[in-house]
Amino acid sequence: MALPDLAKKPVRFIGGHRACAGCGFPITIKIILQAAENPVIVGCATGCMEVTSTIYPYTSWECSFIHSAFENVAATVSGIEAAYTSLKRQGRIDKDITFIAFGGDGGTYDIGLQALSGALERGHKMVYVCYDNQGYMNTGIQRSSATPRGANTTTSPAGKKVPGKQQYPKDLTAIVAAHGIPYAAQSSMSHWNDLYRKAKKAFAADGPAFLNVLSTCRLGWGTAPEDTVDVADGAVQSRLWPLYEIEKGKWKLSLKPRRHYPVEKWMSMQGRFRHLFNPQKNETFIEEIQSQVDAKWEELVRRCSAET
Amino acid sequence: MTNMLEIRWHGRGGQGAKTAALLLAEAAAAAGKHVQAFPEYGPERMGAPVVSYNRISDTPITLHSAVLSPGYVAVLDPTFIGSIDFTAGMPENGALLVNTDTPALQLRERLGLQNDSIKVYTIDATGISEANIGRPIPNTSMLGAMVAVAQVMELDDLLQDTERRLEKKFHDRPRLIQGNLAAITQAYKEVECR
Amino acid sequence: MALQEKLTKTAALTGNEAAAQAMRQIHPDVVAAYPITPQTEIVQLYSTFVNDGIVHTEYVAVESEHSALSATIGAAAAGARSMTATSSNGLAYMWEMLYIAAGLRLPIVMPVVNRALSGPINIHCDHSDTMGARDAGWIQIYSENAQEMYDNLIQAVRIAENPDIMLPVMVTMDGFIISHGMENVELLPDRAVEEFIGEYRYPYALLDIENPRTIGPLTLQDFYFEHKRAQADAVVKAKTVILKVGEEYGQLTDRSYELIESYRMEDAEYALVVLGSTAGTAKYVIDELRQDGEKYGLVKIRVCRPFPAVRLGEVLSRVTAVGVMDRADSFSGEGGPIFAEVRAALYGVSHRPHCINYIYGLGGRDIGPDLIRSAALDIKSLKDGSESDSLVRYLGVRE
Amino acid sequence: MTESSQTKNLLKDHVIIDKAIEPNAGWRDLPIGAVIPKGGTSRQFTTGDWRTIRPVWSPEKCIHCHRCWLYCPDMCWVSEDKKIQGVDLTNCKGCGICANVCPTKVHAIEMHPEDTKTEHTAGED
Repeated sequence: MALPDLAKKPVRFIGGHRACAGCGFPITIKIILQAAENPVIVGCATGCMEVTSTIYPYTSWECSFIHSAFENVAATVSGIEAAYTSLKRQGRIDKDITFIAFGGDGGTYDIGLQALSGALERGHKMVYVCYDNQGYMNTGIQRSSATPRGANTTTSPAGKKVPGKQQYPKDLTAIVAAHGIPYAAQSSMSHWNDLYRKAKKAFAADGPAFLNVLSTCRLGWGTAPEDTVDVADGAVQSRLWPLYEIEKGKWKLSLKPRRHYPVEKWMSMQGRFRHLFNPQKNETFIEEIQSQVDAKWEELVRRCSAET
Repeated sequence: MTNMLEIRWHGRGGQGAKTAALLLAEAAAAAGKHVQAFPEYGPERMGAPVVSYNRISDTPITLHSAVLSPGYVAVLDPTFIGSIDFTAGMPENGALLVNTDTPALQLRERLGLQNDSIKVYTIDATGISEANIGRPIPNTSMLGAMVAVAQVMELDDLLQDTERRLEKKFHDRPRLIQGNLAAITQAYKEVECR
Repeated sequence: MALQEKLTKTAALTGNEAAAQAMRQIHPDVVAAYPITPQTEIVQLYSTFVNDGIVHTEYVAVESEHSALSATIGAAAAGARSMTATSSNGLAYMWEMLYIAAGLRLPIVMPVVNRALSGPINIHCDHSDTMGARDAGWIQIYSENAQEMYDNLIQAVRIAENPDIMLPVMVTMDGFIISHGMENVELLPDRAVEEFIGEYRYPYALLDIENPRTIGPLTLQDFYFEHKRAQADAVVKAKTVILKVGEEYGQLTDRSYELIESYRMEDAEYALVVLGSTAGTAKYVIDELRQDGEKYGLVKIRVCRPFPAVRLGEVLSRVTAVGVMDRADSFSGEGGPIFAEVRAALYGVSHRPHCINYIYGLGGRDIGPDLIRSAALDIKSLKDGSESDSLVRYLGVRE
Repeated sequence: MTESSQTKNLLKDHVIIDKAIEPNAGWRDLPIGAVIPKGGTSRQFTTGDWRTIRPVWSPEKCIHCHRCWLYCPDMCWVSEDKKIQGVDLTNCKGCGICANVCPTKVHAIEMHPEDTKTEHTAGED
């Protein structure tokens, strides 16, 4: 699919929403919705996406949309899918409809993990999209279990003793894949082709599918609005956010960055890591992060090559 | 409300005290009575002593409190003798029905009942069950005996209702149904009083 | 027990079986539920109906009560008649979603089996679970026995889905006492229930994809208040609708229902105000007292939300003293929740009776005729005395 | 339960309370449950006034790769028949992503301060 062709399809998420200038998630939504062939019903967890796109009486959604709470989008969409299954079985509806659940990393990695796990285990035919911006951005940039080590957030502040968040992020994509669902993938809004292709696969999956999509939060990451796509790309190039997919249990790497792109370079683009560079560079800390990224990458590559 | 029967069933978890109360209530309801059946719930599991209750009346029952002074008490397990005071709360002229092969008079002596007005009934429900059903499950036999003791309903009504009920559950096992009906009949007729 | 045999017109059923039978006849498109003692039997029976192909319901065996109500909300908003059921801590775990179901105006009907809230943990009956949820925006109907549980659930569908109301309804029964107690229950034919409740109507069904809607948006200072005002209006209108549905149900069954039930109140000098299964036991006590020549009556609150304040005022203004029985403490230091509301209802009446509170039966503590009689006789002593001594009395607790 | 033919189109039969939502509407005049009964109403809400810099597009340089269209978070770039027609500034917040993702060699979009007059923006004829 070439981009000009993609633009021929009507977009089901429109402007007039009140996300920050240069926000990443509307781009994520656009790419995913353009990949859907059927009519879609969208459920959304509480978060930036929901709050900025549905300020009453204005909605940016051209498709059916529901939000009910923060931690339960997987359960809410389970109910919609169950309603669909029931009415279809009764012959009261005949259309094919695609169900999408959107949640941020807060609503997916953390508070919504139980509902997500339940929905995956039950096997509802829905595509769950985590737009991962690595923190609770809606409430003013608090750390989540997706926040990278070293990041300065309002609940993992860069203090005099502790330089930001101490923990490495949870490997949610692997946790989701462990449910044995037909399709799970990690992608980034910076790589539209990858994301578009994975969204297509997710929609076609025979059962629940999951997309973990890196979506820049320029406010929380401390980047210039115009750099939204570049900084997400940096996460991919540095191998901190590898692109891969798990199809029917088979792990497959989607992209192998050619040149060495140090994590340091990606971190230095963002205000949330400034304390690791100023007033002096925290070499050991950054090196340790690099070696963890390398180790995780190698583990992933092993896992993917073992599968092929 | 004076015609209201109150029954307490003693058994062990898994033994059918709860089921006996439910079966009696269902049969009595089918015979046009107003009924209640409720177990006393605790965290007990299989084997622990459990208690369940019936109220049976010709008029609607509004009471939703515990049965404190049952006119009738049934004991499903003879091994309870000596360990539990079955007669607790029983009023004058109450009736105690025990599943045992001990003759009623002997049982009365063993229990050392203080209250002479309490009637003691015995039935070898386990033996009757084994003979008729081939398994030592005493609850249908006890049901037959209790219907006789408390004069809840006619034997024929009980048999009809039980047959209908068992047919739904064991439609592929007619011998089991006939065995249960025979056990009920035998227990109804043989229950012994002293 | 085989299920088919329970389909006769009258049957001996436990409260849970009666609730499950009502649900089977309501025949929701979706049931999403999580088991919790003493509600478990309802979801067990319902999943049996599903797996035996007796109902066309899509059963969602969720991983928690929060998800149970969340999925039910999703399904109801999708355009499917949807139900769930819970109890105690499960209801507490749904808390957030209770408000959301009501605020989104989704006509969900939910049986709740009343059980004490932890801690300490207790599985037996009191009303602390649903009393705490009084302000969640749900209509609340309390059942005295298994028959009422059945009747109330069927009526609840009509009430919830009335276009002027569109609010969720919880129908409660006392845990174990009713849920696990077997009683005579008269069941309607399936067809009669189907006709009585009619078809599900939610005007903004998500599955109506030609008409995209946004449900659950962010509403701010400029609109939220208006949405809540409209919600409050629906609750007020519910009083009329509940009466109308109760009357219509009476034509169908000879059992009509109102907001409250007055028992021997015509010439009563003293009254007890009771909810749930205790009302039945209290009626027995009132009968006994009447036989002794004592002029006692009983008011059973059937509908607690909307609160029937005007009706209570009318009925209770004729008596000298009222004993309000609460099976929950509000821990306000001023008595139980029903006491506070009944007293508030009496503020506007010209003749205000003495009013005293009996908190009883917490954690399933048995409430028998003797205790109720002692409370009844106790309120008689208020006749000439002042209310200065403790208005809140704990009934049946060891000192 | 028998499936009557009327239930077939149940979803179609729904009564749609499709009132327009007026900014000063009283509580009786709003759809229940705060539902927004139509899609895409944010079309009526303008975020263009957030902008301090604006994209200026050079149609003669444009290769119509559509990266601007794709990466604009506010759906401002207008495409017709696979050709970029320009930018609708109604909702443009001036983030500058479009200029940044425009291929370096093409350089068809530049960000200019809001106070300068610019041509070639759709809807400004």
